[in-house]
Amino acid sequence: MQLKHLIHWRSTLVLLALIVLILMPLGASGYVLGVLTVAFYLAVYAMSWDLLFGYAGEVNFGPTFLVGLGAYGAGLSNSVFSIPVWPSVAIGTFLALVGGLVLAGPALRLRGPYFGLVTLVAVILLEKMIGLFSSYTGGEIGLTIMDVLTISNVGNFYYALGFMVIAAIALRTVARSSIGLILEASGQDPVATEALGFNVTKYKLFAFALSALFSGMAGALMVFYLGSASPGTVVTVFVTIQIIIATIVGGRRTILGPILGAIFLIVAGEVLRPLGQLSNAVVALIALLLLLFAPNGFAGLFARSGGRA
Amino acid sequence: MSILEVSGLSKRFGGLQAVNDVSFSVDRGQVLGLIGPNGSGKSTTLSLLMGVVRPDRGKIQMEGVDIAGWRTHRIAKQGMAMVFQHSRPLARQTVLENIKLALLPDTLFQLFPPHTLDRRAHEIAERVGLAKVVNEHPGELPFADLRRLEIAKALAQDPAVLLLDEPFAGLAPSETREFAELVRLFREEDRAVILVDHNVKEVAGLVDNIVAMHAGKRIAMGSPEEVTRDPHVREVYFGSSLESASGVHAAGDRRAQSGSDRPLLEVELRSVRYGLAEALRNVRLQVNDGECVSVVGINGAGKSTLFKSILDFLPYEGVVRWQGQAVTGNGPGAVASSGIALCPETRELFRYMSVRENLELGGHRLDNQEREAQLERVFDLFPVLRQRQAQAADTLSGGEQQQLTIGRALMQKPRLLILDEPTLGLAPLIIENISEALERLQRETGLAILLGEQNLTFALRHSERVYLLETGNLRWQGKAENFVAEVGEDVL
Amino acid sequence: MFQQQQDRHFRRTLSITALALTGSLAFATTSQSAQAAEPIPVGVIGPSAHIDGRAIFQAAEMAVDEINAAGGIDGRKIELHKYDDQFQATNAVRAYQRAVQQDHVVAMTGVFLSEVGLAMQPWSGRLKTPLIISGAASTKIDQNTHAHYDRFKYTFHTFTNSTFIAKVACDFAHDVLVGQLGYKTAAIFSENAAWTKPVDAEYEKCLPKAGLKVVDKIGFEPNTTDFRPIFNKVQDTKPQVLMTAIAHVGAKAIVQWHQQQVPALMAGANGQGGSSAFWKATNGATDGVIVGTTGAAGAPVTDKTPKFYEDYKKRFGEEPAYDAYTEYDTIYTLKAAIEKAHSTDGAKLVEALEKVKLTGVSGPISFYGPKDAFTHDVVYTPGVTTGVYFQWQDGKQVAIWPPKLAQGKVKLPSFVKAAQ
Amino acid sequence: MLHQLVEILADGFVIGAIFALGAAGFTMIFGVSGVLNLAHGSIMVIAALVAWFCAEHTPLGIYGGALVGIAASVASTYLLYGLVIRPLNHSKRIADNERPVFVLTATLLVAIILQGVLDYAFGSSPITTPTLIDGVWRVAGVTIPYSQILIGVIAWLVLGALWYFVTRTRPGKAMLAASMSTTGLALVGYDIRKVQRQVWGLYGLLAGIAGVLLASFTGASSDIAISLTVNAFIIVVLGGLGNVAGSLGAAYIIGFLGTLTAYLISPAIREVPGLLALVLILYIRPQGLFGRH
Repeated sequence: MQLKHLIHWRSTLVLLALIVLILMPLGASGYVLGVLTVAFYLAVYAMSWDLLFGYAGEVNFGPTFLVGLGAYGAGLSNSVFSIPVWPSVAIGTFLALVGGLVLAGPALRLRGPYFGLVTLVAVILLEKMIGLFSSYTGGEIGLTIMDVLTISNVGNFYYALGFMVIAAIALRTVARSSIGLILEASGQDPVATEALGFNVTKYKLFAFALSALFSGMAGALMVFYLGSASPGTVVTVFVTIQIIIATIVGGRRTILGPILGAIFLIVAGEVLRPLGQLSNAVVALIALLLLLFAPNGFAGLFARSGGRA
Repeated sequence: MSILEVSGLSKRFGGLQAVNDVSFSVDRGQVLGLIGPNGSGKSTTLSLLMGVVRPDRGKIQMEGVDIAGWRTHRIAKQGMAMVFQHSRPLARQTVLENIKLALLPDTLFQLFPPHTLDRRAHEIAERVGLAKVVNEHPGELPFADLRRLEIAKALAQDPAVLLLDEPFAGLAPSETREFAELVRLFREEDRAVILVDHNVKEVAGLVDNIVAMHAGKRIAMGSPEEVTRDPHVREVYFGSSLESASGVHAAGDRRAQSGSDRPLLEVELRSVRYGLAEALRNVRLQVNDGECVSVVGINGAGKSTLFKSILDFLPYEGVVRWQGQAVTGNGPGAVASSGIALCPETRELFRYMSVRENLELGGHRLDNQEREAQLERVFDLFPVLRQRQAQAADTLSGGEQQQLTIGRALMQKPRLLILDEPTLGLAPLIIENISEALERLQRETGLAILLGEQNLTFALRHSERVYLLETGNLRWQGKAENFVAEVGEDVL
Repeated sequence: MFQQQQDRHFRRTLSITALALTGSLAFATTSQSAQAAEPIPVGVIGPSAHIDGRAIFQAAEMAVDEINAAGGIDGRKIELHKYDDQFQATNAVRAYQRAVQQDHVVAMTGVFLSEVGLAMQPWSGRLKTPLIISGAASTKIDQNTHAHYDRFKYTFHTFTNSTFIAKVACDFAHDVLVGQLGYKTAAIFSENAAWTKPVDAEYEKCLPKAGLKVVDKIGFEPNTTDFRPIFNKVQDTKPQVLMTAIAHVGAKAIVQWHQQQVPALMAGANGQGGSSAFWKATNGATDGVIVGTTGAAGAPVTDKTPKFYEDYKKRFGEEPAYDAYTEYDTIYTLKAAIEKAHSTDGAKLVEALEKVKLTGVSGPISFYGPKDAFTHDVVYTPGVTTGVYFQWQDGKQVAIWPPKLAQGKVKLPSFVKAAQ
Repeated sequence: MLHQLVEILADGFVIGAIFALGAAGFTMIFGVSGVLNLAHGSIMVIAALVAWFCAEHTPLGIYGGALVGIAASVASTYLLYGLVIRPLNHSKRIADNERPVFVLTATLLVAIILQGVLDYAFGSSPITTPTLIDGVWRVAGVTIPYSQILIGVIAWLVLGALWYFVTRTRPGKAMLAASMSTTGLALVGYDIRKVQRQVWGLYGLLAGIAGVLLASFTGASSDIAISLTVNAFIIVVLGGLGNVAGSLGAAYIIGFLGTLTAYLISPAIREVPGLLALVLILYIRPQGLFGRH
């Protein structure tokens, strides 16, 4: 039945949405593609975060710790050590993976707000490190990265789209698989889950590793799209906030929801651009109203009510 | 050789020796009852067996392997399973998926389970009586089905040793019988079962052996008959003995003195719900001026729910009248101000504040002089509070905290004092203190008392009338002296 | 039962998909409209919540209005598109894409944060649309353009880069601090930001030449909130002057310098110090601070400067910050280039910009070529493109250097010691 | 060395007191309503900016401006409570065990909304309110501005007043008690909703005063809101959630640790030792330094 679900999901969502998205470059301007490209990367951050937060129940305030490690790992490899693009992406991803395992350590000991605090600290420390080693990292203005995936708008759009689709399939598969079930159980009641014979530590490490893998890789790829990496684009709390809003607004524990949330967030930001600095506030206000009146997000709006307590 | 042999098991939490040198063993096809009053250490013992808590000392040998200190999931794989008293099933998954969870292998390398799992899950659901609701979500299930689900999950692991933590708590009699049938089935399947419960009576017909615990120690072991007869056990449960307890009828005399039949509190609850579960139905209860009434019943019978409803902490269908006036919907603050003081089971002290500050807050509506006078009375009643008056509440021992809770309630100068499980987990000496204090209060002030207790000795000793609550229903009411004759040891 | 569940699931996925589709389609179609016809669209970007960001927008507006009032460029009006980057580089990149691909601007101007400028720089090549940076100082921008000319040639820089900022400061120090006040020691007081590194390096080289011994180097994070520890340390080495290189750090440093009565004069590059809003933000604590900027209080840096200053002050009710001068010049530079190229094509504009020569309100403007180390930065001519140093005296900016622009002399704050 | 010590003491004294003021309210709110208010810093900044604006642009002057700033802070906490927290706490669409996450996210969103609005209204450039008095006090080779001493004194007077209020007066005690057990307070006859409203008001007052003092001591701008929130978060976790006295101690530890680092090592890494200490303490005592059980 799980497998059926998966095929079913592929056949409807992927076929319909994907076809339109694939055809999009035919009709849309480079600007629209550019906006969606960024939205796709944000969607991967949010999906990866959803795996940890929604399924494994980890209050992770530091998704950008992982994103930042991936981005800077890749960026530094390329700009300082002149390593080509794809090996650099691999290095960044690996660095994020290590970071994910480091973050999993406290997660196994601490719960709730305490763990959240540690992740917050991790982000702040990473930011400080970038500042301290500014001769390599460029400090607050960041790195300029010469290599690119491609300079074509369409090409970048397809890279991001393809990567997002792969990430979505992988994360959704895991989330809907046995592992997802066990993760969700250990998020809800770790003791009872252990008593069922599951090594909760193992699953948490796996969840952190997977989340780190995708968010790190997304960070690395985005760096080669943007042509630069700076704390403001991949590390600061503001990026974390975007990730959290995208997930909550889209609908937690759906993996698909965060995609909708991320697209909403970026697109709404662009549509509201004429409002200038108030645009962020308005987006946040919409999100807040959603939270108050439709707590399950976009995905929840379309799920039939009932069936849930 | 026994499948499980426990020897010298000990665990200390801070200043509390929760489990003290406990030994027992259980064979395949045997049911062992672990009984004792609340706080006696039986749940901790189960946690130690399952590896949820690491033992300080002692051996837990399972088929010859010492598993003491192992991590829970390894113990589970060794063949032990546990049904937790409070556990949270996956709310967004169906009952079937919840059962399938328990059937999954502990591996990262199998994303989707084989189809045989589905059949297994259906079989297990069938066996525990969940066949009709396999596609429902846990949130929609009645309480008994949730317990069934927990048992199903444990069963799914095909355990050699099954630990059941109070499996009958909160169940209706017919459901209790069904569950007992399930336990018998486990025995027939050659599993060893360890079952924790409060009283002997409920499990007597089910278990082969009983280990009775008190204050972390094993106080008796043997067949149900042996343990029931054991004087030590009887004393723990009944104080001296039931007969003598209900014989102490100073209470009746007292009421004669105050001579009042005026109803102070009248409760008519049609229904109280927590979400979908109905916790109380059709409970009518009355407390007269100066009278002491107790509501007895085991854990989960609905005593706390009743008291919370009276104080308007919970929404309910029905009406509560105080001195003839309906107070329903007034809010807890207003109800409390009208002269009802509740000492909740959770105590709800202001933990970082001093004893004196806690008491003063209780008497915040009194003027200074009156408050000082009342403070003196409370200190008289509980001298230890006078000594400890500058200490923060959460540095007190359990008994002192209980006295403080009562003291704070008394500072309100209530006309009715409601005590929810005032003796829970307390040493006999402290219980005696509290007992004396209550007697004094009644004698000197004519305070009406509504007592919620599972400690029958204590309840019968103080009350004139008794209500027996069972799974949310009022099962019996009457004079305390008739309790033993009419209900007797049935409830124990 | 299963069927029903699958149905429900199907319906749900379908509706989510529908939402995603309609959302993106609506977005795609709305963004197709608005093709610019007659006017020439020009972009300006900056953080509108910041003193210097606001200055960029206001100066651009003023220049555009003037040009349009005078008949536009070859008869075509300029249509100004404003973009708020909200200090975020990704935001700025998206805005740049929108500007070029949606609003069809012929060039993007402005940029306050170096971080934002460096993030936008690669995109100038990809979008093939000139990016003329008027606010960010980082020397890195020019070095990048030099190193990767083919890709980055679309980037220009109308604000003198950090290295030159330091050179000017040293010239000022030589004339005023050493020459007039007789000071002998200085401490470098700079925020740890990318734009200040070349400043620090240059300060260390040229201050001793100017006659000031560098007795201390004080660096601090741009988001430092408490400067007391820093001023405390300063007093150990007893410098007579604090040579500043600050822009992000605003009111806090100045206010605490004033409150703590640090006995050292504060002078040098100071990004926010040129605006009267800064006087207000510090409640006048900035009194006595010497600020190096592009123009000040009507000091005739060029013959155009006083009029610009007066007009700006009249129109917006505040003094122009440093980047108001450069952004104003940027719009005129762009105008000159378009007129020269007879085209708004990006590549042709680059060629024209490389040849442009005009006098702005911040000084004469022409750009270094591909072979120069600071490619496409505005050409620095000692003694000419010096900007101006002024001192805040009772709420007024009094120009004190260069001599030909000086309106007054330095007045030491009461707590600052004069040289013996 | 001596003058450095004096400065560290003087600085830590003021910083600690300002932190403590902000954190005291933050932790009480957690106790009373279970809210970890991520808009905490924004509320402090509202007070600071409004105070500065009124002092600079209206005839109210410094003191009048400060009062308006504090009033603005109180108004915002009430609005936050009434429009966001209460509806979320009573929403039937949210499962009980998920409520804290929703409240946390909601306050985060409020923080962003406030940041945008503040940027729009006041700009993001840092401001400082006018000094109350000019001049410096020179002692042991150290110059300490009178205004700093005054800020420290005011902060401590307010802390003293707070202490007096919550330990000596009836409504104050009730509020403190509410932060430990709202049920307990209802049991002794208080109207909890009223007390909750009062605590939110008190919180607004404390955050407002802290914000105004901060504006005068180190300056304020909308972009420091997040770091102020993080700071308060760290302090109350260290002090034990819901423990007012504990957060006072923690505020001083963080304040002095930061000041020591700034003076002895570098202001650039001011927060780092505090953060590391926090991680360490969470490992050893997950319930916080002063938290119990």
